[in-house]
Amino acid sequence: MNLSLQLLSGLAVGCIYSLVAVGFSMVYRAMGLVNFAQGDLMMVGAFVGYSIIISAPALPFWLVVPFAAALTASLGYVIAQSALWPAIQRGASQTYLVLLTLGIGIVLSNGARLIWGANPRVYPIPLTHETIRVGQYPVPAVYPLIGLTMVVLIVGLHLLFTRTWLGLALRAAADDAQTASIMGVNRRFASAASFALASGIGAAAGVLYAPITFVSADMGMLGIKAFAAAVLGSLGSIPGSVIGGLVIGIGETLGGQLVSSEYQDSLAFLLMIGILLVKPTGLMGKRG
Amino acid sequence: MRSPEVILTLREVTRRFGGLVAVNKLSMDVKEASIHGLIGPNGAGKSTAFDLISGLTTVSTGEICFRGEAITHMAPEARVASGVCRTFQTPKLFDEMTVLDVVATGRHLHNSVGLWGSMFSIGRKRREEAKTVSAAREFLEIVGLLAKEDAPVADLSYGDRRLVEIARALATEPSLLLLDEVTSGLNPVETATVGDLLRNQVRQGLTIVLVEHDMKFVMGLCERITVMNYGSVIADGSPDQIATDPNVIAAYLGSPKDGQRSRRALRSEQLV
Amino acid sequence: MLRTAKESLSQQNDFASATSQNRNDWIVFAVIVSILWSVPLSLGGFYLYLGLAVAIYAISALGLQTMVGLAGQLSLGHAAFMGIGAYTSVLLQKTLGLPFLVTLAAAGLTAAAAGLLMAQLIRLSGVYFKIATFGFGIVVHQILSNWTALTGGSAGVRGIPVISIIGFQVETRTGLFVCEALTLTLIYGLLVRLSHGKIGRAFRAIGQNEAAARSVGIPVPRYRMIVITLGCAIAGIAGAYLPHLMRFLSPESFTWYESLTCLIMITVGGLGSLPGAIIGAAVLIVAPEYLRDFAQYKMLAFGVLLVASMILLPKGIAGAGAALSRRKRIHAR
Amino acid sequence: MVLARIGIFATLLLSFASSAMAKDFPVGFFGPLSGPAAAYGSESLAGAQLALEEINAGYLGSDKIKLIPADDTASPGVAAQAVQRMIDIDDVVAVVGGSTSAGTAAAIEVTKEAKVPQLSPLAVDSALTLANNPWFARIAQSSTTWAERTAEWLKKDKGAKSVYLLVRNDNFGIPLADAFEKKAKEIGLELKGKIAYEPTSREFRPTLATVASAKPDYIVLWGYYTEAGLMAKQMAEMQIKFPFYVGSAIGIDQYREIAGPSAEGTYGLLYYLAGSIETDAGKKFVQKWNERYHRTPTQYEGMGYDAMYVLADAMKRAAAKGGISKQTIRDEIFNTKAFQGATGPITILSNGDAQRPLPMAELVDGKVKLDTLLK
Repeated sequence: MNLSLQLLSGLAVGCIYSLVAVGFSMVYRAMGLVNFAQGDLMMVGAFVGYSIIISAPALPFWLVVPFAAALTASLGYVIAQSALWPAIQRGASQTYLVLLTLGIGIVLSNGARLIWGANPRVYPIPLTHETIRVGQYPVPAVYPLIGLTMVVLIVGLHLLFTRTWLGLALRAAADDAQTASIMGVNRRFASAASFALASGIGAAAGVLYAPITFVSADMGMLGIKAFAAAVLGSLGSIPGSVIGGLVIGIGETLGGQLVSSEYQDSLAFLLMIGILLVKPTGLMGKRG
Repeated sequence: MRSPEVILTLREVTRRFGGLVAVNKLSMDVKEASIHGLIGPNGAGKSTAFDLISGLTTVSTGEICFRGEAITHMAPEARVASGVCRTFQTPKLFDEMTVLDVVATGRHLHNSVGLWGSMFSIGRKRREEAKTVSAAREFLEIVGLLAKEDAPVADLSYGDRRLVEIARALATEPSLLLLDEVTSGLNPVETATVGDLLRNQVRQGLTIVLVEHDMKFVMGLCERITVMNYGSVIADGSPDQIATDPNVIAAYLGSPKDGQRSRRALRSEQLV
Repeated sequence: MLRTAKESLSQQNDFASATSQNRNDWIVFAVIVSILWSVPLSLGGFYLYLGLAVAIYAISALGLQTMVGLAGQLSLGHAAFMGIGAYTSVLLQKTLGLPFLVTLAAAGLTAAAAGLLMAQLIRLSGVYFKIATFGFGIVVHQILSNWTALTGGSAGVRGIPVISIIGFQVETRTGLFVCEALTLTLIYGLLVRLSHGKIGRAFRAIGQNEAAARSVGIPVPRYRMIVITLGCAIAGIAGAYLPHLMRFLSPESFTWYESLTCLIMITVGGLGSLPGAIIGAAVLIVAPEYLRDFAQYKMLAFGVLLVASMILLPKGIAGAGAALSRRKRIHAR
Repeated sequence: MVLARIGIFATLLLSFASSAMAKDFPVGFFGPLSGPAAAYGSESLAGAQLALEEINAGYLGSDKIKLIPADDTASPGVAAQAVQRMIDIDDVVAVVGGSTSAGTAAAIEVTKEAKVPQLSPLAVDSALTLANNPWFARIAQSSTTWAERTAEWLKKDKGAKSVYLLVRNDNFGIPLADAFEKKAKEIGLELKGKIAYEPTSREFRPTLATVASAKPDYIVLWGYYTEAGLMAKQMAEMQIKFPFYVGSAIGIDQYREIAGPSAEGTYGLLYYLAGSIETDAGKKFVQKWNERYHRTPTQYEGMGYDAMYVLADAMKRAAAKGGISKQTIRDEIFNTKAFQGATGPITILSNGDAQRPLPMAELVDGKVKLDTLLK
């Protein structure tokens, strides 16, 4: 089988990892916490997308993405406001925060299992099984949409953070609490808004990933690989997360043939640990 | 030549963070049993200098000598063992402990019980522990907080937290104490108490380096003052010399042209 | 320094009050240990079986509590070390026919060695170390599942040998329980001792503020390695008992979900509290038995319990109990 | 008159006595009722419950079975604890259960120790009956049988010369693959290659590319339906076309949903296929299920139903021979010969394995169609 085709699918999966990894990084920067529930928010987003498709079959797929993202973002906002902020305000330790987000992840995945059932769900839309031709290669029809969404979201985030008051405020709140308070930014709001934004991006990734595979309550485990991507590219850096995601996506697809598939999961983590030992702040990390 | 009573020497110590030079060729000598001030505007590199001396940050180039021995690459805990101890700009305590426990952590190196002893020894552990506790009490008494020994440190006022941190540092029985902005957040009465306490300790042989913003406090207490700006030393001398140094005045209050007015401002700050 | 007689008298009283916390810990120890010994043995039957499971997970949770709750070194792969202990012990018993006391020690030592290996990763800064412990757990699980020649692979190990201690064959549930309860009592007691005094204070200092701990001369990297190794060794000892409870050994008993369960145990019981770890283990093992009709909600309930206990009772069940008794004491005054 | 009176009195007395002697026999059921493997447990439980209704309506005379279900979440520790509780507290006379191999493997050690007969509807791992455990039997064939029948069918019925094996790397996939490999060698079916993949994998393109370059006659998968679905889907996307054998996944709706149109033409061996059993028992079951749930029963529902009946049948025979006890139930389970079950005639062999027809099926027009019933 040819290399370019594999590269394409690696790229597509890599985009999904990237989007989830961007969510990790945003939350880490804004709230200083590693959100172990990020993968589960992606899963919830994918299920929300499923429900939207079922209840409004006429809605075009590209509109499902923003709707699901908005709904999941609201869920993220509520989680941040109700569960995370009190802990952050109290100055809780990293250990505590990690455990808290793990707990939220358990609630989300098992809650989803009760709502949507234990069996995997497949988006009942033609897109799930359609292919298109790129050059001489057949590829799933959702790939271009993934690439496009990825570009739109990254450009959008860049504009948000550099051009808009909200984005500047969020950045200020993340980097320098004093400046932020001078700007009149409420840190609580800024944290929750960043978390909501990250949840929305995760949901978009989930909805776009669903047609490639299926949606199930244990889909959040994919988030752990996305976390490795974020770490690989340097946690907290959005370009780093994008690159980390693509590296893991392509590496997994190409590496699958080269190395033993029995130890695939181990290799991802050994790679991450190895890179961190050589370069403790990740590929895109600055020293110190 | 180093004079015999110099306890701490920094030779062209430099620390870079990426492209930024936080401390640039910092050299200074601190005399034994004196109070040495390290001042400068915000971001001058004073706290980084403390991190370098205490070992929490590694030196890029240069050398740090303590009692004539190079400690440049020594682990922070080893520096404490040899007699260098510090406090932090905002007090770093152990928030779930009581006041007595926090100060007792300062006795860590003076307690000979190890991991196994802690689990298996009966008599020695009890004796060592009693020594630790009574020593911790002595240092609490020095800062006047003995009455609050059972209080959780989380419940203390900001000023008391400072005092607990000082007691904890003193409990390590250092010969050199680095105090980072020890008066910030204290009221005038507390500041005066701390001043007396420090003078008293110096009289008993302790050497102190102060990073400080309160000019009155610094000028009144220090024998010698080093002034930093943008990572480099811009002046070094007695309080009087510093107060009249045009570079210092410029650094604190803008351009050298305004020298006269600035000097007055510096003086008036002293009078506050 | 001069002291008046009155002052020195008050100091002695103070010394008594400072050690009162230690005394309370031993009172709680006595209560927990007596419940632990009396309830399963007197109820017998299935309660004894539950007691066996609780004791194993309580030992493991004590190890995790020492690492996470006391010294703040979060491990997301704790079950892997139980697995290392379980396989070490059973394989040594089966292949070399070594007595259980030897294999139990070997289980602790092997898990300690693996823990020491993982502890080398503390070079990675905080967040990265946490995710590395997760990776470590995954790697161990995959090795247990795939190294078929040694571990029997995913099919598991059957025919678990009977425990024999200096000639005595431990064949009954009661006998096994006595072994486990002795181990638990011993480890709990040693950890209470450890948590008092210098070393315990140093661990707590590291957990609460690492920079400050270094500033008073605590050798932080060495202590972090020590506590990680210790916690993992205890997990290995707990793991050595697990195959004797289940009479079967499979890598599936040491997955990420099991690690997560251990974390929920110490959090629900109260982060940093040794009795809390035991209470947490008991709650997580016994409660589902009474809620069997709601089995499908079990993990959801655990998740909710975790989040709720972190938000509402940051110090867990043990912390709430302690706060309650403190309030009572104050009222009594 | 008097005689008649005595007769009536005697009948009354007898019926009173027998109703006083009528017993509720507690029987445990365990399987994954929650979590990712929940379908296996909950569907076989549903089948067992329908059987239970019929059994309690007089199959055992006045005796009844009280079913005590428990969730093992597919974890060995939870399974062992759940079964231990049934035995210690509920005092069950038998345990029906074991849907996943890990859960069953842990549970049989408990039932063996307590000397309680256990009958599994679904567990296939051949190691389970290799241990010579006299208290464990199953109505599902062992993985060895599944694999060997498949190899023979490929070689003889389909004329396949070479295959490529894809294996889920756990104790479901590995024993099946090993047995298949052995049989293939024996009958001269060439093995072009074998790849074991992690149960968490979702991206099979690299694997499939390797497989395709080997050009086998058939691709044989020993894995779960989710992976089967994704492989079929990704093969279609890569425009690779090989005859694909997916095992019991073929009977699962979600497999067809995930694979989409590419599921068409895949083969699989089922535990049971509704409509494939032409006996009275087979037809009656499908009809009853249709009346109740307005759909045909799944393979797991059929297996749960039959497991319950095999147990009840053994209890009936035990009662006829003098009394129901754990020991007699065990003996009679192992005496089961050509029991006419809904999933076909069932015989329990002396090692606890079962003999039963296995339907080989193909997906045609989105429907599972019987290819051959392997006896």
